[in-house]
Amino acid sequence: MIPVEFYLVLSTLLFFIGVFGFVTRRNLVAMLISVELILNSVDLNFAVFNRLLFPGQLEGMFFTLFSIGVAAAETAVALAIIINVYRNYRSDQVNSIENMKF
Amino acid sequence: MNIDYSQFLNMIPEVTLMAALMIVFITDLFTAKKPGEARNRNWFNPLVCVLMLAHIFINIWPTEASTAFGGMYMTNGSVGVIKTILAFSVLIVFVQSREWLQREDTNFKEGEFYELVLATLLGMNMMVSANHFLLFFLGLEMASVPMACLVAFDKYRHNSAEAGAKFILTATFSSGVMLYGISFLYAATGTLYFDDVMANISATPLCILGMVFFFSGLGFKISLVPFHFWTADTYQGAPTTVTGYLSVTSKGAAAFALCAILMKVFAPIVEYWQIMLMVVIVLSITIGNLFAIHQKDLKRFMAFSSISQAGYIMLAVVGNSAMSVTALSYYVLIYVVANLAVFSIIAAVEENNGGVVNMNAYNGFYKTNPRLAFLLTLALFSLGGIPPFAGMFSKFFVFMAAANGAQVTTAIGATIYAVVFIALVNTVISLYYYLLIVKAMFISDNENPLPTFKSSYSTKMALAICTLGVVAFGVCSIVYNWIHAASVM
Amino acid sequence: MFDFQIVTTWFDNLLRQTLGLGDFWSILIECVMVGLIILTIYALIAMFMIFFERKVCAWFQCRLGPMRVGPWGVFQVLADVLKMLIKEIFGVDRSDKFLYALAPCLTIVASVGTFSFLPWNKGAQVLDFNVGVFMITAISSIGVLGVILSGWGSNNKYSVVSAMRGAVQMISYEMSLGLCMVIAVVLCGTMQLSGIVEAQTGPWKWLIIQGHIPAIVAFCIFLIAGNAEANRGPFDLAEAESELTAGYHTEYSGMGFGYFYLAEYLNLVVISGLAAAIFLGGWAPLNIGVDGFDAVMNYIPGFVWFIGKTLAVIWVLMWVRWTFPRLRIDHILILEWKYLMPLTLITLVVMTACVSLGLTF
Amino acid sequence: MTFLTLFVVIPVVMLLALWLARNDSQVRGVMVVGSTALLALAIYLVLAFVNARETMPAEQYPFLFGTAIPWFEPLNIYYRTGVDGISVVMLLLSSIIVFTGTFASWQQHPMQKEYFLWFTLLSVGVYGFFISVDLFTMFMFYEVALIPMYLLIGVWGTGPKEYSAMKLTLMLMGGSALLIIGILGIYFFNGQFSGQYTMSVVEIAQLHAIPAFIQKIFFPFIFIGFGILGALFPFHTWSPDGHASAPTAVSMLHAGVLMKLGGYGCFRVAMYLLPEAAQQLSWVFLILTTISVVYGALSACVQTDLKYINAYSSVSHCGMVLFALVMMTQTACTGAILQMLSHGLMTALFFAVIGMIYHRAGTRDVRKLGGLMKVMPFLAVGYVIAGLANLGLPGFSGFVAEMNIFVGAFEVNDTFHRACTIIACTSIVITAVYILRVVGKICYQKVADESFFKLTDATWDERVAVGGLILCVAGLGLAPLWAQNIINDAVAPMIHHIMGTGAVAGM
Amino acid sequence: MNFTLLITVVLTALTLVAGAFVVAKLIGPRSYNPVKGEPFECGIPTRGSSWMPMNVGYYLFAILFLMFDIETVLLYPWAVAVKQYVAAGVGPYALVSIGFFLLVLVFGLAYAWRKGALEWK
Repeated sequence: MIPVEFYLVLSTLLFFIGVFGFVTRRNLVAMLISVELILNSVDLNFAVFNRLLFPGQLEGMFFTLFSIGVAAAETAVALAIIINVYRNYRSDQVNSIENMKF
Repeated sequence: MNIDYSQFLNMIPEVTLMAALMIVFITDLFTAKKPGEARNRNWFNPLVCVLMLAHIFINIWPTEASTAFGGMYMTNGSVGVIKTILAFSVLIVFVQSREWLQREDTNFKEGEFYELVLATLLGMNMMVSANHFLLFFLGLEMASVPMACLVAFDKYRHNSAEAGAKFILTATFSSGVMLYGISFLYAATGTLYFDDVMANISATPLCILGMVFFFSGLGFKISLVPFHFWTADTYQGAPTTVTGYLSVTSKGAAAFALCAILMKVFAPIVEYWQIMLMVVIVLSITIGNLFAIHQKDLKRFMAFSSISQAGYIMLAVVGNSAMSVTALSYYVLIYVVANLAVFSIIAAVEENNGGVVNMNAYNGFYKTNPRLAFLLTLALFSLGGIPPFAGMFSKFFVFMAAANGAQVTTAIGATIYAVVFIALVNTVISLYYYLLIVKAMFISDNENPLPTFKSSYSTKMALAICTLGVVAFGVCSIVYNWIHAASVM
Repeated sequence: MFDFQIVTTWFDNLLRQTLGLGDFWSILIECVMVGLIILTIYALIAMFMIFFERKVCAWFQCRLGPMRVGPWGVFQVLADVLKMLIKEIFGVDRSDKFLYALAPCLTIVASVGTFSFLPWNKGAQVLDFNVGVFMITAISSIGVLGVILSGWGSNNKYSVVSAMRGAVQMISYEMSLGLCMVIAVVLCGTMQLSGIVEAQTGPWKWLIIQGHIPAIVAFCIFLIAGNAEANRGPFDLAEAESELTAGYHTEYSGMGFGYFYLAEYLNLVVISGLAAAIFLGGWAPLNIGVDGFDAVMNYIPGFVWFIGKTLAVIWVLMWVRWTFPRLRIDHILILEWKYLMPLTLITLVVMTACVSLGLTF
Repeated sequence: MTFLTLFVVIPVVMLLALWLARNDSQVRGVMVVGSTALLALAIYLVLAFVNARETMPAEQYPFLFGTAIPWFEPLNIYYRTGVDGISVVMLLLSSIIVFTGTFASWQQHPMQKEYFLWFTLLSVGVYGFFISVDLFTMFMFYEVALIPMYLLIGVWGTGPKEYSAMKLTLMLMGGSALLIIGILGIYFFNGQFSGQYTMSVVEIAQLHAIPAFIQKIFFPFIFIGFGILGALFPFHTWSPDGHASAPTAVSMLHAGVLMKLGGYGCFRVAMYLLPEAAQQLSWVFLILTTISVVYGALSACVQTDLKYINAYSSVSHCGMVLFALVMMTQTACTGAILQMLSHGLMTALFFAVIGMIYHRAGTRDVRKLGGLMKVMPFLAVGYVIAGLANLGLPGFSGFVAEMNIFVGAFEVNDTFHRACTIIACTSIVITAVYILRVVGKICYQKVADESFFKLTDATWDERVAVGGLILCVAGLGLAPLWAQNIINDAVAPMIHHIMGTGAVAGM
Repeated sequence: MNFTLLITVVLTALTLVAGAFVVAKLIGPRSYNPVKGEPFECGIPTRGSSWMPMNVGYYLFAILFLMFDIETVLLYPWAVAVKQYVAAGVGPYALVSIGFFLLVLVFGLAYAWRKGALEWK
């Protein structure tokens, strides 16, 4: 059995890679993918905690399922909007869509 | 199998809302016109408003505290009150949105607007009623995903799509962060029920880390500093009506949910979140105010103003007592009427003058449109906390609620007073920039001010409701007493 | 009924006890064995299918088909394989090299992955997850990636168009495919493929009989959707050689093309096998409740039942392929979204109603 | 609910009537009727109060005509009214100023309707503040009175009006921010230590439960909060700018009534509710007020704008009010209240006359004016009378007040207080200097400009305003005793409360 | 064991690809000219890149699929449980509860249909 710490390290890495990507990438799709990484790390966390720490129940698994579903819905909307941004700006780079500034 | 559909009777607000949503959806589906088709649907907006009104009246007196679905869903008086307040704000938004929805490029998707708004409202209802992190998360997402569609509603205007992209990305990001926090709480306590989490939580690093992540995730939704980056762009780019909706309803629901969770779930580690909350509040109020001063675009301006208002809303929670919930709900209600009044006027001006949202254009506004200018002044005064308008009452009660938590003469009590003081100093700053608009309208000269225009009946009606609220909700103590009575029920 | 597990248990014991190998080595050897078996069967079936299709095609078109190489042309396929192997492999200079190379791998992984799920006999199944049906859907959707990446990676206009078409078609029909499996799961109460087949043993227990009307409808939908999933005519829009040259694999030569070719036929087998396993009882023999008849039927081994049913389904699909003309893209999408999807949903409700009210056999 | 509420109801009715009014004459009609009614009500109140006091001594009934209607009951916020001697004279003063202010702004253009709307809203705040004895309602009415100033100055003012209006509003609102902290502190700590949460001024004073160390924390907040409006030294800078930019009637109302809110609040809330802190911290504020008094007078000397002169004079005189209050003797405090009354009347007179002169001559610069006695004798006489009252000539109200203040101040028997008193006394001389200089320059020298000969004297409405104020100023100066009695009646128990509670005032 | 087998299967597939590819490389001829490296375009030189935006209709269907597929996935756990409902004697409840769910699904489909999202444009 792989100890829980290993999974934690993996999920933490995923999480921070996601955060880093979200902050540094300038491409909308890449940002979306970074966010998905974060969500995946969360899913991993829930599944692992459920399986290794609280094997008698299913709450974490259910949470994972729902979180996957919700993530897909979010992605669908985000993609639709990104396509729209592309149609308006002919670009999907954050830099080029900053019409609005401080 | 323990299945009993009578449990749905405990969630009448959701059921009626769902019914309204379905009626709107089906009606729209079979009467909607395609782009370019000349079909008149004047009756549609009134129908939706009447449905909403019915929904409010059915649920105006909150039901008694009860739970459903094995304790995942929970309702009590204060939850009922905030649901009514949210529904009320949606009603105003609907009334006010009519003028915008009559426009050529939005008219054919009028129905979608109502459906999406109702869907977000349903999500918010679930969110504030949640007693389990899963239901909470689902409600939150249900509130924020359709919201992104609303933000990007004017899809052929560049800023709207851009705002939508920014909103959905930050919303997803924030829910990711929040879920990460929840997963830590799950690891620490082995359950996701609020009550059980509370019973098992303790001041371990894991719990505190989970709380911080959770808090920052929800901080995004309420747009507290330092999680506010999306706010200005989104508010500016979104259609004005949606901005109004976003600024009051979504923020109010999230603030209430955060309040409930902090006070209920994280009660055992109150010292930690109090400090954190206070830092965030001070930052929000101050930074929101300082940035607002320089804005020339009214919607952007209101965005920063709303950031600082978020700080005030959360200030009530610092007190950590029953008074906090009441004060928060009351503040949200007042904020709803005042802010929606402002946005109604901005929207009316925008619609009638080809998209003008610049503050300079408002110079001399009083000379040409005295009534709108006057109402805008009232609303801004209310936002600034000037009596006899309702804003002052709500601010005062929030301060009272905060100071209520500082009764003992300890370091944290002194800190709370210091935070209240900073907030108070900031009301002066906020008054300054609200007065800048008043100045523009009443005092500044303008060669060619905005021409006199006649706003539509729906705008007038929305403004009438809002103004009535701004004037009466404070002075007539019955509103506050109603919220209080329901909250302690 | 013969249980193939006897063989596997014997082999396991052979390694562990007779030869006294440790956990690691025995599992390694078993895995290698499994891999070899899969490779062999995969290759053999592919070759058989190619030959079979040529013959069936010829039969439908009233001609003879390959006759020259070997008796009745049986060695024709071997020659073809050899030809393909010795062809030069070259790509496009300006292609996205990584995606270009990745695409066939994904296609083959999807095809081999789903292939490994087929229940050949009781206990003769490489993969048998408790979420089997679900897993099959998951793995088969990797195939879409193969199609779209090959098209996109080739940097060829025909390929890109074809990839988009293929992708939109495959994902659309995946809906119905998935829902049909849900219908089967409702009736069987398990997602494990072996469990599904097990539920169909006994008199009149084949799903298509047990679930009568909704199951028959679901079976038909499954065949249609599966045909489209496998990108075969009349749904072979992605290849559409008359308009798009060769579709998404235009730019693949030699074995590069060979992989897609292999995968296509194997997908056909997989779809038919699944249809046979899920709806027609898989290796379960035909029982009618009469003891003598049942005993005779049970005497026929499961392999035969399964292969027979699968071949029958394959034959039907080929019949369809060589009979109907190719559809247009909008027709394909309308067929799925406006007809098959609602029909599947209705079927699902009807099936649930039957199950919950006890109206099944 | 007693008739005190009418003080708020009448202006609110006026607001509604104004909102419905269609033209200027209707607006003026509403204002005349309303302000007359208020004046009559105030006079009736004085009479009723004097009558009632005979049967109800102040020691047992500090506030008369009280009501307490639950308002925000869960928070112990009541609508509580009640008057003692101080409030009574302040209400009378307010009514006089509102009445005369109405006539002084008879010709106010443009947007007369809006002008009177804000004007009336301001008076709602003023009246409400003086009749309430609940901390929350006091605070609320206080803020109601502040905000209309912004628009009144910003829209109808002169000179750098936007800047002045913003500065005034923000500084005063800053003061109210300090007040909220103080009010919260008083409410919660009183509740915590006495077990009875209440916002009532009377009850908090009676409970007297807040420990001294907490009082000392919140006292500065409240004293400075109200002190800003009372032109306390480092926080007075809004006052000259605001007054100079404001239109006539607004200056009248502001200097005449609004600044009194500050002094009243300092006495009623800060000192009355936090007596120990008042005693121990009074020396700080004594220094500040002394500076206020002298600095205001000296600044007035070097100004050339009539309004600025008067504004700095107001700083000086209002400083004197606070100065007398922190002396905390009965005579001085009575003097302080009298000074509020007197200053209110004469400053109003001053600003009214200055406004009228400015309206005609088009300038307020001392250097450009002259010989007005020949051109507009009525206004010039008014100006002279106001000036004389201002410098404390016997026979006018200023004398009575200042005499009380300084006599009372000398009663405090230690070097520090004596020194401060002596320094403050010099302001009398300085006041005489700047008043006489200006009066001489603008009234009696030869006419400065040929065009001045064409100017007319006061119209009838202006004569009503100026005449009424002169009458009051003279009346208070000649017969001060009736007012002094009323005031004394209220000051005595309060001073007793403040002084009877602990250590002697001192360093 | 199942997952070990899954990995085996995947490795087998990759081996198949790699093996055949290596064999082909070894025995196949090799030659090169620039025209050979061109993407095929009916015999004329290729103009422009092929990596360009496609008809938005494809994305529309992709997004529709994304949403419906996720909802179908949520059907699986329910489908497994139906028999348990029936065994517990509350079969009709299973029908009602999935009725709600499918209603939403159908509404979504109806919406897309009515709004013309299913038309190929």
